[in-house]
Amino acid sequence: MRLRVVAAAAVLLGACSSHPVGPARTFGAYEAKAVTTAESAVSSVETVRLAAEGGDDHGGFGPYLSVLVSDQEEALAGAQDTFRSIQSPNEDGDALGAELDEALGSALTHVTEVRTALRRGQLAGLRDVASPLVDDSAALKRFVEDHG
Amino acid sequence: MKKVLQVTLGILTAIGGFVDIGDLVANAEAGARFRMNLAWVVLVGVIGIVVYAEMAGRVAAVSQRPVFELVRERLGPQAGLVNLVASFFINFLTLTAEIAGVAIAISLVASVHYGLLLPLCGVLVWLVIWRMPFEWMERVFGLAGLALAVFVVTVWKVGPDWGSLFDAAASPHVPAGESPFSYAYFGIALFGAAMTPYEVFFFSSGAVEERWTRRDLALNRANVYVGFPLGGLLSLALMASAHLVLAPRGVSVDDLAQVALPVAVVVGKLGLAAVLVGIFAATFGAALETGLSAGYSVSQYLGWQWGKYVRPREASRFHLVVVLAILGATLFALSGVDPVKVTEYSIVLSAAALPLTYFPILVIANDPDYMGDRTNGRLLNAIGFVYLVVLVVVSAATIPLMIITRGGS
Amino acid sequence: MAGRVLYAGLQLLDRQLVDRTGRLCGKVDDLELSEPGADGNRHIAALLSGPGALLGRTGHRRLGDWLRRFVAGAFPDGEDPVRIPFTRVAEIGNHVTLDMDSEDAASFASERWVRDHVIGHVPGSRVLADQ
Amino acid sequence: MRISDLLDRPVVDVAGVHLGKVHDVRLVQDGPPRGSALAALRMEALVVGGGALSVRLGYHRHRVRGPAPLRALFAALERRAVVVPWHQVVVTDDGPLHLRCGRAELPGLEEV
Repeated sequence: MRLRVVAAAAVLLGACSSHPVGPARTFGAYEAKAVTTAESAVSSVETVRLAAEGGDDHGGFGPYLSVLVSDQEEALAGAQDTFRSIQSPNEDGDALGAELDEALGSALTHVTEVRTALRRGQLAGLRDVASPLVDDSAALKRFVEDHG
Repeated sequence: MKKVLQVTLGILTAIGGFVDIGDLVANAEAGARFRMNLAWVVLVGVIGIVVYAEMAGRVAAVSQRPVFELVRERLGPQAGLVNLVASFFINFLTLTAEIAGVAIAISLVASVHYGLLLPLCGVLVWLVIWRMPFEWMERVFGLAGLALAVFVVTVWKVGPDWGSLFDAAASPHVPAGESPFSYAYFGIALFGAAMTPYEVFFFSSGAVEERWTRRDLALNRANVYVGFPLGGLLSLALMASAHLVLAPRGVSVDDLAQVALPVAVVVGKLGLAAVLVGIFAATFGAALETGLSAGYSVSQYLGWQWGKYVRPREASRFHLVVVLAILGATLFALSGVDPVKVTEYSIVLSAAALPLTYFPILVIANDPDYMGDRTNGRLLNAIGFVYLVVLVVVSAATIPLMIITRGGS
Repeated sequence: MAGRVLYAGLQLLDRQLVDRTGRLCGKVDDLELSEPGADGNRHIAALLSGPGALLGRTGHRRLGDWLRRFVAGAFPDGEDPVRIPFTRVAEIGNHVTLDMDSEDAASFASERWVRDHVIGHVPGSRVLADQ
Repeated sequence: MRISDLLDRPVVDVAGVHLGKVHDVRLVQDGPPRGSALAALRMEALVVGGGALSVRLGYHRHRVRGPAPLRALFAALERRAVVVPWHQVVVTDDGPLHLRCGRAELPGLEEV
């Protein structure tokens, strides 16, 4: 039992520290990491879209939406940085990386626009501000399907 | 109204156990990732905690002996100490996460970074433990936590096809794209969350704090049968709302703000206000529960005077443990750990320690030397025994699964 | 002469001590036996309570004895483990009731110390939360 | 001498047979009554063998009612313990406790 507690503590400490990012040795591994990144980006983009729809439909609760959207903006930027820090194994990987990076960059730009609008208190019309995210989301989902 | 107020101990215990920060996120994430395929685990957990909390409450009412005293009496000083160390560690992690959860809940309204609010939240939790009467603690945070019922409203407003929702929950399977290990890991997290040991520490100590006696056994049952199913219902509603609103859009939940999103989108402003109040009350309630449990478990193992039913100076070692636990947890939260991760690990780890707490309860609830003629009936024993076996299996499987799935990711 | 049978491990050790005012004041951590009498019988001379005695139970006798001496030195009125003469035991049930005030028990030394040096200084420590 | 000096000590009977460890001590309250205080508790016997956990749980002696599978297991284990009258024990400071009698002469546990 004591051993178990110690083991658990070790696992816990390991897990609470930041996620390690290793270099990808093969194209397959690189592709898998790209897909995971794209999936989490879809989650962020769709969260922001839902937030925009909610804000536009119901008005109010600006502070909450601000926190929600800026958290997702951070998550998205973090995902992009992490992915950039992974070395591509070959030329196919380079192309794949560039494709994903572009999609992430576009999504990030549009999420930032939503966050800015929220900070200015522009809740009405938020749906329009968020509308480019539809294409970003579709692109990321396509990426997941093509490479998943 | 008076009757309603008497079941607040059960409600607060359940709210703090079922929809505290870890469960808010775990349930929403489970709904978003596994749809309703883990709903059965919540149901299994509710039955388990109802059975064992009723025993713990009955033992406390009949013999005035709270759970951690039983742990030491039946496991002995050595195994009792192992359980104390494990429970205290889990409790501490949970307390850390809850204090952070309170801060995050406030930050969603105040637009201040939650890190700045942590010291304030730590002080608030301590102040309430120091000054607020036990019954008022139950009423304020237990009843305010019921604002989370807005998740039920959300599900109802989405107007799902109830038949298919029920079918989905009744015929669980591992969804495509998920490994059986992750499924099992999440299942254990939800089960561990439903049966976290601090619930019985708090509930049984609360029964002694409120001076329950043999005459209050009906009250004990009412608290258990109302509180825990209510907590279970809220966590199912949370899961369903994520399943209905977030999953179709490909959203996976990893922070507290996202948990409230289905309500914000479906119900609107008032709903969001309710959910934020609910999250605040539930995390605050859980912080009280775990902060007090830290003091309860240590004091009851060592035989110190404990409790809010005496003046603080008469239970000074107990209050010192509580203060140090809150202080340590606040500092740990300030160090920048991800509160959601901390709490997810703490509920999974608590699954590993469960049998050491529930086994002594089951034995004492059958011991006429403590219970007189109020020992368990046959049916209760049958269910209690089956759960004990499940607890042992779950406990053995927990750590390997944690390693295989790298924490469910 | 037949008397009540009591199993030390099952019914006495690790049980809660309660003083005559109802205050909780330690556990039965160990039992001290008297020297054999003329008939060769030994009796329970005292209950031992406190971390020093507890460590003896968990197989850390040396550490426990050190802790005892440390506590006895550190607190002016400390003596650990506290020896509660069996004559002060009033009742043995699911807890053990003592015919004494916990203020007079040395296992209370650390409680007194924490009270007088820490908790007692915090505003509100003398007030029951219900008032 | 403390009771913890006896607990967990191995016990060997007069023929050198190992009987297990001391898991409990039986006391009898038959000392002279002393006013309002409790009559003294006399060391009467050691409970030897039967498994540490099962003797600690007391399924047999306390007639713990259930659950049936646990009762069956732990009560059976506990009943394997033998009761060694105190006057049969040669008290030493260390090592195993030696008995003056053989195993066959020792009774089992009774319900309380």
